[in-house]
Amino acid sequence: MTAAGTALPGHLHVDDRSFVRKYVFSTDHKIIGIQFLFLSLFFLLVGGLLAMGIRWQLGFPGQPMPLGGWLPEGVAPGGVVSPKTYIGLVTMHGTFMIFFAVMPLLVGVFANYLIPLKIGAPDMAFPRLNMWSFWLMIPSGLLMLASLFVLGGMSVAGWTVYAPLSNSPDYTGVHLGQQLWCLSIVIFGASSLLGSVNYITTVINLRAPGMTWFRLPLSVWALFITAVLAILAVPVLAGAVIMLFFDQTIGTHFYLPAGGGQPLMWQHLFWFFGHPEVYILILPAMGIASDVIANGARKPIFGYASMVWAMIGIAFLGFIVWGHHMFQSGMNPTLASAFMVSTIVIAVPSAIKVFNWLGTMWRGSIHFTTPMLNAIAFVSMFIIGGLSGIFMASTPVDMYIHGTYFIVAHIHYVLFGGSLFAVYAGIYFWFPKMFGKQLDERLGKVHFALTFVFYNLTFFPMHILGLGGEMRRIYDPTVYEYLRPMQPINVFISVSAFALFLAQLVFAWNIVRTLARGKKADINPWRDCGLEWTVPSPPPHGNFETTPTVYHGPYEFSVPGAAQDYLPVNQPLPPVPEGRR
Amino acid sequence: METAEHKAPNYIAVWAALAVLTVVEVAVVYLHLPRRLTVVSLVFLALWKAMLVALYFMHLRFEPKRLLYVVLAPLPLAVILVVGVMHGFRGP
Amino acid sequence: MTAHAAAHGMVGGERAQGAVGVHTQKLGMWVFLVSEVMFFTALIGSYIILRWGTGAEWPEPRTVLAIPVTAVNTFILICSSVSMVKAYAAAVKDDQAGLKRWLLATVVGGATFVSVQAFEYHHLVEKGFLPGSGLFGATFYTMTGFHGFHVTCGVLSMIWVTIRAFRGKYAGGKFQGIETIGLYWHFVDLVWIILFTIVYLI
Amino acid sequence: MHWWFPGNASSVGGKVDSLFYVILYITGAVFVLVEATLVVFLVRYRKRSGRTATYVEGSTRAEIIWTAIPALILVTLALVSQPLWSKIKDADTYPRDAAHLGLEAKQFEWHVTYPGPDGKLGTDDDFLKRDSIHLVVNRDYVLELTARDVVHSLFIPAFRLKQDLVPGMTIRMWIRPTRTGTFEMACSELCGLGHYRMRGVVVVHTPQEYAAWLVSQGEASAADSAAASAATAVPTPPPTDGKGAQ
Ligand code: HEA
Ligand code: HEA
Ligand code: CUA
Ligand SMILES: [Cu+2]
Repeated sequence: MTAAGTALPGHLHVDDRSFVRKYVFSTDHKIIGIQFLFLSLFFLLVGGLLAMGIRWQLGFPGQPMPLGGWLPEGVAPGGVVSPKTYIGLVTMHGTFMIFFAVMPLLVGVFANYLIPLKIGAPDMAFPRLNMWSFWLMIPSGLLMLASLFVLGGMSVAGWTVYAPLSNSPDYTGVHLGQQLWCLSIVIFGASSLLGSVNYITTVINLRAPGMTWFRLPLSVWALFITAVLAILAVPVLAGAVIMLFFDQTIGTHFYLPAGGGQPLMWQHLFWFFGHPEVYILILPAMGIASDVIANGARKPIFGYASMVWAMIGIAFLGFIVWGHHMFQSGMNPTLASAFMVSTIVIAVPSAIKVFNWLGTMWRGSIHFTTPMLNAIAFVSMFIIGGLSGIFMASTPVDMYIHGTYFIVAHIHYVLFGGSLFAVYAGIYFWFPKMFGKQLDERLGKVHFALTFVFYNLTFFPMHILGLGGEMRRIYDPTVYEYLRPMQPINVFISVSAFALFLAQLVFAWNIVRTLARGKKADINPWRDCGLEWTVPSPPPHGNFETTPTVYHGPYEFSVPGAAQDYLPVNQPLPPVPEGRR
Repeated sequence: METAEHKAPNYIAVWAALAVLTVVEVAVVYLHLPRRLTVVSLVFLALWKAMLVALYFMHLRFEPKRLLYVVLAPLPLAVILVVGVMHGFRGP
Repeated sequence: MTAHAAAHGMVGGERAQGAVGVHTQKLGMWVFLVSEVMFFTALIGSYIILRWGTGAEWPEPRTVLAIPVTAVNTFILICSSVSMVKAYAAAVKDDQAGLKRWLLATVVGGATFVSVQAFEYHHLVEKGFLPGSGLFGATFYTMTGFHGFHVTCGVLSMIWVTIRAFRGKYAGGKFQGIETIGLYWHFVDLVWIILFTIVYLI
Repeated sequence: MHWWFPGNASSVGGKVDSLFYVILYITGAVFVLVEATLVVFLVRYRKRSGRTATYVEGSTRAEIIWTAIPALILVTLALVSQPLWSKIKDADTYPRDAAHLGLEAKQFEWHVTYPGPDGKLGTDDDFLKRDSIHLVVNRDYVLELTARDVVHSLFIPAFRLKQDLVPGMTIRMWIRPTRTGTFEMACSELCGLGHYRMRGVVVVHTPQEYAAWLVSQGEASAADSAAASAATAVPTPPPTDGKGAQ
């Protein structure tokens, strides 16, 4: 093989790496991305199973769970979920889904796999750090899994582990579980930092000739901005969690009023991280959706520049809205009003993005491929989740719906309807590149249809529950008279949730089957313009034979006067026909 | 390597400055000036020292402006966080 | 700008090699330092919030901590920063002897700082000043502890760099590594300058 | 059977509800418009033989329009929300003549302190009730909220009121019941394993009923408050569900 352009560090060589170097402790961004894929799908499964436990208890309070008999008496006496176990399930469900499933799925998988390929780099700027960022996820994940089984039980303070509840075993009887939670999160932080430093440096310095900032695919822009959010927000979480850990172990009083500490300080620090975090969970989804929608509509993305600025706007505003999680926390009400304004303003850039996606489909020629279907679902569901956010942004209304299932509905509309649908879109879209095998389109559509239907049946009724006044994180709603009439809704939700889970198995089966004996994928199955589609599937170690040169933006579909309806970015544009621009 | 091109600043001078400023700081503490004055001058001195280190030892003075922006990015956030939280505590 | 406008703009990518025009390794370190700033913001910020944002009464640091000792220690750390930058200057001039000498000085400086801090801790603990003793104890040990941890990591990597220097790994203009580790080292020094002021003096 | 807001029973509830409906109509309209457009596009511009996509890169005019309009709507939304908010939560705006009650939350109980005959808190004729707040209809009250152990949150659905109780803070919240009856109150901040059963009731009386109730409290409450103040002595909460559940 020839050496890559001198412009870029590292060069192709005959791939003589040992098996371990190649597939286990690999420094190849593609392998690392795939490692992240399987790891986070596993955690998605874990989070899903925990959710099933939650739904069983809420739908059929106090009745023995199927297979519940297998659980140890301490966890589920006679197969019935105990109050402690219930809150544990909720806490761990949230934790696994946010930190170990969706964040690695979006960032770990797609940032690692796509960035170098899409910007024409042979690998990340710091491949070894990149390897570490994956291998730190293993101890982190193991610690979190272990915390499910330790003496005293798992953390029961919610994924937001509010102090002082999380500070001391006096309140819940949990000690080790909560401490492991803290350690795991700190290691997780280190991992995502290493990753983010890599992504930022790579995008800034390793772009191929001609790949100017405003020719970057929106997915790369999104992942870049996300990485910036991560290096600014995650360290704050790490610091806060370390202080919490000290409160638990070496007797400090950061959050304990007993020693002059401030419970509210935890909430502030957590949400200063927490809100940027939720945008960390949506921006890459937006990027992926943009790529897929432009491809599916066979049209350039509508308003590329404003799409970019909108994301930058979201990222910036994301740091000054954290207080909207604390409206009812006893925070200074005047400050709350300020946070209300900033929160409401953040809807504007999101609006811009939504309308630009619509604009992209307008007068397009929409191919309903599985990725496209999921991307469309992303847009329509994100709208619902976003709009429900507006209710909470209004402080007086939030006073009623805060801490109710209305919030839970919002969470899942943005995180499942938003992030996860985009993840599915991304997986269906880039799977052929990753493995050289094409996922079965029919199974894919079945998976999509079932997921879309049961997803809405599961989560939409939660809005009603919330407006009826049902609190989150309660073990048994039927304790309250005014909630009993709504119990049928809970049953309905639970049944749909089980169906939703089963629907996901179709996806799992599709992946497993395709890997075993799927049909070979050619280089560019979706007829896309991106650089990653100009190299073999899967791409060789080092990605590009020679450093590619980029001639135009990433969305040149249906260019007038071009031979086919897409123009790879490494091919010059045709002469501009008379009369146009 | 652009940092190599500019001729190295006089590091010993910077070092002397830092040493002197440190002495001044300690002196300020033992002078028993009015509290507010002490605090203000100490913060000022500390920032001065920090700037010397950043500008000369870390060569920020000789780097492209863009890098400077990258580096300064987190500072406003830090301020927002601290100020925001402090205001938050005056409950209703 | 639209994709097409871009297409008619410059192609061939002068900008491709870094919008910031900084060596990748150095840029990476800077980005990492940015995240470090946010980490210390969490710790130092909490200190500021707890001390001045709430009514909590606070002991005069002077009454608990030995300022003269720490002042000297601060000075030592500053010196190690100077020796570091001297080492870099030597590396740039490809003066290997100087590089080794100054690196050794830096390692010694850093190590001394850490040991003095350990001694200080020991002393304070004997006096019964613990992380458990009020918010001051908590914040003091958390902030200085994590700073000390950073210095320790610095010293270790500095030893590694020194060994490499003795192996002549930085000869002939290959001194980027020195500058990168130097950035980290100066940052740690910078953080200490802040800490010394707001924890010991104010 | 209700699958919607519980009937309102407080002075602010009505305003909260109407604000909710305003937002519901706005977002509802937006929702219908946007999703309908989406569906129309999906149908009209689906792939068909002979039709190709038209090459459009964007339109500054469109961008301006769909930035300005939402911005306008949203800012107005903030403007209408703000006054109501400070009316509810800004302690400086509370009615001067309001009666003060103490409400302390602990795992997993509500301790309500009544000023007693002299109408002042902190005097020794105060008496204490567990898990039930007794109020007189159409009278202003300011609850002085404290928490003994962890963060709790007072939630009275029928009043549309919610406020966290934070250990180490005293938070004042204004209520004015407008309807007699018995309403459930709940804790809506995860506070431990008994969080789900930290239930209480708010009983809104006519003045006459209230007077009668007060008398009936006389001796009964003495025992009650004695017991509770005993509980107060315990520094950390009795680990009912805490250690128990292991
Ligand atoms: C991917 C994650 C994600 C995203 C993108 C968002 C987006 C938003 N969120 Fe959400 N949020 C969460 C995840 C997310 N959230 C989570 C996990 C929680 C709960 C945490 C916990 O307590 O456990 C939460 C909680 C939460 C709260 C706290 C509720 C409470 O606890 O009381 C609030 C309050 O303001 C809020 C608001 C918003 C707003 C205004 C947006 C906006 O960004 C939405 C903007 C988008 C739109 C508005 C739709 C598209 C726009 C148009 C179609 C244009 C036209 C619209 C108008 C004119 C109105 N969110
Ligand atoms: C991305 C985040 C995410 C996702 C996807 C989900 C998914 C689900 N959540 Fe989640 N949920 C949260 C984030 C998420 N949740 C958060 C943050 C909270 C708040 C926690 C707290 O209050 O502290 C919460 C709380 C929460 C509650 C409230 C509990 C309470 O307050 O008492 C409920 C109740 O019904 C619930 C239910 C569900 C259900 C039924 C699903 C279903 O969608 C699950 C469906 C199953 C799957 C999606 C997994 C199947 C996947 C596979 C089979 C993978 C394939 C495997 C291979 C290919 C190997 N969730
Ligand atoms: Cu008290 Cu929940
Ligand atoms: Cu938020």
